[in-house]
Amino acid sequence: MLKKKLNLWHLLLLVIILGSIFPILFMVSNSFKTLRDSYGTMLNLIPLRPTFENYLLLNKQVNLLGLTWNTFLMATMVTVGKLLTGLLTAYAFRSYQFKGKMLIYLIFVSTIFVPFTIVMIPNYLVISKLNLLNNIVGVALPQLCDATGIMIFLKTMEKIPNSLIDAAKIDNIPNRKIFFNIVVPILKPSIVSVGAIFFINSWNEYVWPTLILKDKSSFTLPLALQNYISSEGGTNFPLAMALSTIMVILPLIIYLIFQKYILNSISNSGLK
Amino acid sequence: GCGKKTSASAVKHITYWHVNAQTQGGAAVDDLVKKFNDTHKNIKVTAKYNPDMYKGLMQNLQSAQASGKVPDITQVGWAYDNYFASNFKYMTPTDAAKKFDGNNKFIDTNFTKRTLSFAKDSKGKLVGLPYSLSTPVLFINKDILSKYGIKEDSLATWEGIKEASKKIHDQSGKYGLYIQEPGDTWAQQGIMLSHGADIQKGGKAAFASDNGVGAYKYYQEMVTSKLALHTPWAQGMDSFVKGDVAMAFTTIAQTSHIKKSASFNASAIEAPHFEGHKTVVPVGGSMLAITAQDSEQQKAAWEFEKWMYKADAAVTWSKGTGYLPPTKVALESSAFKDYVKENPMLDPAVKTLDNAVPWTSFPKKGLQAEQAMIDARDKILSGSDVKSTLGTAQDKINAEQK
Amino acid sequence: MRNKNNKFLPFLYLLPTAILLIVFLVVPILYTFYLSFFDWNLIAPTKEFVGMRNYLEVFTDPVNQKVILNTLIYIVFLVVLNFVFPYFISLIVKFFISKMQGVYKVLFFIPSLFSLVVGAMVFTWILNPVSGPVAYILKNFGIAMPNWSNSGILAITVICFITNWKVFGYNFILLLTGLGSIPKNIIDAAKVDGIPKWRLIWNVILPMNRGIGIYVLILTIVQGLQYVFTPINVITTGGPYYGSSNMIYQTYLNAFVLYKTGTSSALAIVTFVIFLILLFIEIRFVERKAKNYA
Amino acid sequence: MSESNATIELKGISKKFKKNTIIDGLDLFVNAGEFLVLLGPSGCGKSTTLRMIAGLEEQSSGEVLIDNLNRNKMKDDGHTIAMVFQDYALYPNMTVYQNLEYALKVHKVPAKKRSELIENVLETLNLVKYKDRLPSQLSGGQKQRVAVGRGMVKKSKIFLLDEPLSNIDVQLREKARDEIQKLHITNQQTIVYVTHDQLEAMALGDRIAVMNQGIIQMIDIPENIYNQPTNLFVAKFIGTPQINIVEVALENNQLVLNGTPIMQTQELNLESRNYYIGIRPENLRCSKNRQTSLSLEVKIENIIDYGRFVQMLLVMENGQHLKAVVNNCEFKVNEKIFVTLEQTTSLLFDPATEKNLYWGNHE
Amino acid sequence: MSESNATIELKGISKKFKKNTIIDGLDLFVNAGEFLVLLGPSGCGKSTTLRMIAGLEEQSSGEVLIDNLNRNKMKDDGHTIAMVFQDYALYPNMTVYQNLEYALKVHKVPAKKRSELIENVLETLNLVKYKDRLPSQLSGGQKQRVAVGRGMVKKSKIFLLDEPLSNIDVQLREKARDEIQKLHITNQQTIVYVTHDQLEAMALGDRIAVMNQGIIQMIDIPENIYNQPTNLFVAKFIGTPQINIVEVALENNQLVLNGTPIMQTQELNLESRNYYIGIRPENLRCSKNRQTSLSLEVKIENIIDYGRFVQMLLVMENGQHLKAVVNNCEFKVNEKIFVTLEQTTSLLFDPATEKNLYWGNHE
Ligand SMILES: Nc1ncnc2c1ncn2[C@@H]1O[C@H](COP(=O)(O)OP(=O)(O)OP(=O)(O)O)[C@@H](O)[C@H]1O
Ligand SMILES: Nc1ncnc2c1ncn2[C@@H]1O[C@H](COP(=O)(O)OP(=O)(O)OP(=O)(O)O)[C@@H](O)[C@H]1O
Ligand SMILES: O=P(O)(O)OC[C@H](O)CO
Ligand SMILES: [Mg+2]
Ligand SMILES: [Mg+2]
Repeated sequence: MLKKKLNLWHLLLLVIILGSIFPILFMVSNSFKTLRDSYGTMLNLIPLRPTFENYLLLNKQVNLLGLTWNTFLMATMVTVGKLLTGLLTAYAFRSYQFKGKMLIYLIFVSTIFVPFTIVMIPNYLVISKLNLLNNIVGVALPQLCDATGIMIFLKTMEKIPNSLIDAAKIDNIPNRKIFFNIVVPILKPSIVSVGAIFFINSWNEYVWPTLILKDKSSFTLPLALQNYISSEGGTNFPLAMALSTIMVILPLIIYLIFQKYILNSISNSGLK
Repeated sequence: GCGKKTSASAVKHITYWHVNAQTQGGAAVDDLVKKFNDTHKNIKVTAKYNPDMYKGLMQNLQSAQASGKVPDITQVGWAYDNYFASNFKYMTPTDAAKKFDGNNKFIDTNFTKRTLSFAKDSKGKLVGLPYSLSTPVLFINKDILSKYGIKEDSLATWEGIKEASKKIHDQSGKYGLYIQEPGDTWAQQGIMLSHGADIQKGGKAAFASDNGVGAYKYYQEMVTSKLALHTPWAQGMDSFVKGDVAMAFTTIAQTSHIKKSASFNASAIEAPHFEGHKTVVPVGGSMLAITAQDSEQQKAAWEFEKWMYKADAAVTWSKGTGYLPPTKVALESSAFKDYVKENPMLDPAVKTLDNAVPWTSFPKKGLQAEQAMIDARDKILSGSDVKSTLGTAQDKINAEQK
Repeated sequence: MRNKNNKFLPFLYLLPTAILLIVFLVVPILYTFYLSFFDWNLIAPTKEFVGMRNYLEVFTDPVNQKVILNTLIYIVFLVVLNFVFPYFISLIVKFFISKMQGVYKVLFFIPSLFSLVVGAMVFTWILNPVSGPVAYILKNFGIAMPNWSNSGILAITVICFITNWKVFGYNFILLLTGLGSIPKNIIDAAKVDGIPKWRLIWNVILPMNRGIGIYVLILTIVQGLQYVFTPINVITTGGPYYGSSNMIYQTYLNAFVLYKTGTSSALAIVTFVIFLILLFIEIRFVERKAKNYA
Repeated sequence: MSESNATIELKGISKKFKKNTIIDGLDLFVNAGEFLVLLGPSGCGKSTTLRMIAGLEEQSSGEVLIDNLNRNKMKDDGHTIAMVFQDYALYPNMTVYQNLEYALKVHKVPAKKRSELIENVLETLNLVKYKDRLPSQLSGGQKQRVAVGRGMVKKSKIFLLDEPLSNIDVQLREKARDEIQKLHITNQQTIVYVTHDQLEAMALGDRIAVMNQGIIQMIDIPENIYNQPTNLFVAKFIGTPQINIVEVALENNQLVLNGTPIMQTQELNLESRNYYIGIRPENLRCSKNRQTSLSLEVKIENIIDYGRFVQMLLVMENGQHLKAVVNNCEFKVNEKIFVTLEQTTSLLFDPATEKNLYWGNHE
Repeated sequence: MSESNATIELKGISKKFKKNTIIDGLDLFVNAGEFLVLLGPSGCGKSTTLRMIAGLEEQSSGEVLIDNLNRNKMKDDGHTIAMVFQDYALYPNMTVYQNLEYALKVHKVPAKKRSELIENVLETLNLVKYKDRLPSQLSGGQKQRVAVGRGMVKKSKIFLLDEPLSNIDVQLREKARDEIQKLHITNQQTIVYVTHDQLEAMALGDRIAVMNQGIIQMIDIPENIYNQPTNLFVAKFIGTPQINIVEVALENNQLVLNGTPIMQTQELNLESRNYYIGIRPENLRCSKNRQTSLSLEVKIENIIDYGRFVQMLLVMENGQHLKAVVNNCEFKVNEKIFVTLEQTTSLLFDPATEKNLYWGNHE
């Protein structure tokens, strides 16, 4: 009786896994089909005539290495920025008492609730005034801080016992060192997991970079995808899927490496 | 560039904005620009691709204007003709010819009156030079048609298409027709025009006439009786390419995509008309406009533009995109003629070009006007009354034209 | 021992964040607020002051009314798909199965690695009502797939499913970890007392996990409405006849397609106010603990 | 009152976590209405045993019988067993009253009877005025009482308590202990009570089971545990300061410590080999002068006056230490004194098996 | 070794948290090299006091002087004070060795001297083989030793310890206590040691300061704290089982308990009114037969045999309870016996002020 019930739940979970993985398999398999085959044999998850043609063509049409490098640089900048500002801000909140703290904290948190459409135009103007159009720095700059990071780090830091900081104070360790030698290492799991999430999200970012990056040489991978989705000329699905597959490689590697951290401390680190 | 004046002043850098994705002639643009740069040591052109077609380009231009960093030469979709003219600073081709050539010869020899009329704003001013031309055509799945014994020449009229669709639908359950549904009503305007309707008359919207209503009623009925598929553009074309729809009324620019992806015998025929009327379609594509502000830049842009209209450049462009070449010379060049022979699907478009009219573009709040027509189309296809819907849309547009 | 510049140090730490937020968030919001009182097309040299007209339009224009209604529908769907559903599954995984938890966690999360553009593209193919794999399979069973892009409500459903594909794993992990911090002995205590599991979940577990629950709920709404932007843009562009548009997309449409910055700004501000109300709820229930830092 | 009390029987229970065997072949019988204390050092398997009785943990092998019925086959309506968890495990979102009420409500005890039962328990535990508070608004001691109350209110046949007083300070603890004892007297439930505090064990248990490393070392009434521990472990674990253990040799009917004879063994029937002598600190007889020829001379290294008693750290000539406890101390640090060991108050262990040899009297 | 030891002086210290006054006008002087124990119930302000000495908490008013210098004006190079925190506060990302090394490194102690100091401490505390482990890989007892070691390695003049043994079980605790005492003997630092465990306090302190509600109730050597508590609080707080307190009336030079005279008071110079008598359980003299005319008849309600001693719960005729502790018990539950209170082992308190009246001898 008990055993039977268990199996039923597993069945449901299995269905969910199929639902989430099928589109991915579909994507990968079509990236190995020709355009004609992809229309003709859509249901075959294993291509009848597997071909590398799409990947080769991609490599010819766009500068894959350059795109990847741009995306990587942009995502790295955003990630490092968000982590640093997040850590510093959280540390200030965690360790000091000052007037208006709650208010400032609330203002910071409320930024999560700003719809991106509200700031899109003004930010575009600022970036262009700073002469940063077509520059990944221009994409990264407005995103260097993030309230989610602040919240998560603050909540993790709140779990560091006061006495730990006090112990260092007794020993007259300078603040800067307390931060880098004690607080940051303790937060490592959340830094890694939050950092990985930041990186992956930034890696996949689409709307904002579209506004800032016009020059093909400054494109990130998701923007290059637009080359293959065109209403007028028709979408070249296999090519787009090949690019999508390439696009997910790095996030997948990061995920596999830091999987333990990511799965255990997305919220373990706080958010409660 | 203050440091090395000598070499810097010798080479003019200009930027060219276009909408051509890799699937739609992006490579041809790159190719042309490279050729130009190789042959012109004192001008360096950088091409910038703008995603999301003419709308996307217009957005970018908007932001660029707001930030003061405009391109020097840019493609402008026909639908944005008036909007562009009234909101952006540009140099007319006429002025450029006068200023840099001293005469109008280039324009006169290359373009027909009809072609030039596409690029004029509501006041009759030439805004840019026509660059890509397209017309809607009817793509057909010959396999399906022959399976159900349908003759191609019965498809010259919309009435014939309806009958054919019925046959196909009754026997196979498949859809007979798909009419493109992008973020404009270009194809729908073609149907109305081919039913003797006007889209505008004397600067005012006039499509809610009996003829206009009749054309839309036809369209609505096709959809409600499941003879025609009603779905976004990309999905509709996918269904055609997969053989689930027998005919597709869409732009000639889809040619190469259809050719590459369809595994059936695909072909194209001229845009149909209603019985008792003749085929009239709005022209598609874009013009090139000079947006450079500095006179040196304008000069370089003009030079680049003229080079792009050279016959072989125009044919390269045409081959890469599926558009028709804009100049008389190119259209009649043997290179293009050979190309059409290899790709017979282009033929009907070339023929239709003679029946093409400018794409209606309202002088005031043109974008909102287009949106009103899109909204009307969507409403009608979801089943609302044709006459009153078109009437409302027409009133709305006209209210804004005052 | 006592640091002389103690008083300024925290502000020094806050400075980078503060500058970034002011330049890229506070000022833009104020600017948008300012724009919401004008009629402007982004490039015309003059802006015409129109007072509250734009706001009036937001609430009286039938299209905007429809969009506001859609937004509510989106919220309901997003909450069900991206909150209730992952919550249910995380309860199942936490309390009703003992094996394979790790495997499920790892696999569920994978779609979060993908861009929504990719997701939207793949799903338009898979869910093509006439020619997609799903339609073919259904056809084999004699079922005709509804032409979802013709119906606002179906389009919204499909779009929500697409974001669900991406967000499910992430929310699942968040909620699961929240459940993980509930002391095991409470569950044991209930077991000894013979209390049925679902009853315990309803009476004890859910109330205990309320903090993270509300956080995820609000995130689901606020981020969800922005997430669906991409699939809307790629698949329906808001259609049919604004049937799948929401306030965020409509803001974008007004700004960058119709160039009605005034209406767009007013919509953005109204959206923001709605979000602020949600924020207020979040503060009441989730940030309550932070109050002792005041 | 519980309808009737139940016996608990563990038969050859083993428990493995992954590859670690925590408990190996444990047998235990608890009589109906008995108060059994499970005592042992941290990590010895006490909680695990209790959890197996409660059915929260499945044994790897063996059987758990409740009233001679297999635990796993029993249909538990939640009335048979009540359990108090080491760390309270109160429902944090429910008030004290609701915590006590919850299980009763779920099992559809009529409202009237419910409130009667609860009021009763609240009164007994002195919790009436806290009944509307949430657990987070209670002090540790109050929480603990609520946890016990939640167990009490069920009037179950079996009541399991896992170190229910471990988080409470000495003064409060004494009181709580008294209350639990009173409870047992009135309700006569079968109680298994886990602790690592020997004083608690001695004060409460009808019998004490001393566990170590998953094995029950001894199970008996408290006096015997203290006075007649079966082996070295039990002897050392019970009693503070710890029992003194010295190694001696049996030579010529005398027990000899480093060459010095310390005890006569004429009447005993023992082999001549090495033994351990165990003597509790309070049984060392200390005096300024040599009492018998067998008295040992030692030096006082340290004296701690705990008020009620005085503890001395003594060092023998060979450097080994002994601890002695006296009520009043007339000695000074560094003074040399004499200690005498008597056979009646000493224990004899086999160094190899560590078993108590009972001076050869019983085996 | 510390270069020289330092005195600590608190002058009229008060501490408020928001509106709650935790400490109000506290004065305390700790001699150079002294081992002072701060003892008091949970929440009485012990940690707060310690933290103010360490400079981690600012007093609301009053002065903290270290070697007669104002604490806040002192330039601390991190060498004056070391502190051990109740919850270890080990840097979780550093190994044992690194934990000990960190402060020295930051303060640029030369590598050679550093390693010498650390090796030394590691050896003293028996931690050598754990030196490369992270705190998470240590048991509670080992962590505690590292925490103490981190304080020791600094060789500071002042060493503050906040309940450093509170998380350790009885056996280990006894050992750790011995080690700390040895340390004090060799290093002679000025030590302030916080605990709520009275046995620990008695075992370790040169003097004990008993605190309650932010006020030092008594500060004296351990014997006096136990035998001559200044007030009822101290008397009750020290000693387990708790001291017996009975209310008596002075009538005709006799102390009378519920009409029964229990003690003669001829020689004393006391008013005729009500008093409290305090007598520790071990000082009640119990016997089967009436010893003097002043002996009280009581019934034994309960006997708990703790092995080393036996505790009896006695009930008087009026229902009041007394606790008695005897070494060996020849009595039985429900038996009636006699107890005798002697003036020399009893304390006299004023019921109003709760002060010890010392039988009128000192005031
Ligand atoms: N889930 C588990 N997985 C692996 N080992 C476990 C698990 N639960 C308990 N153990 C191990 O089993 C042993 C016995 O644990 P148990 O909790 O029964 O000890 P205990 O006697 O109750 O100790 P304490 O007095 O500290 O509560 C310990 O060594 C513990 O580490
Ligand atoms: N930051 C603070 N804010 C408000 N009240 C506080 C704060 N720190 C301590 N207190 C209060 O001050 C009182 C004294 O606290 P302190 O930590 O000194 O007690 P303690 O004697 O060390 O107790 P324990 O033995 O439990 O550690 C307590 O009632 C506590 O609640
Ligand atoms: O022919 P095209 O590609 O310019 O497009 C015509 C219409 O814009 C289609 O929407
Ligand atoms: Mg346990
Ligand atoms: Mg404390």
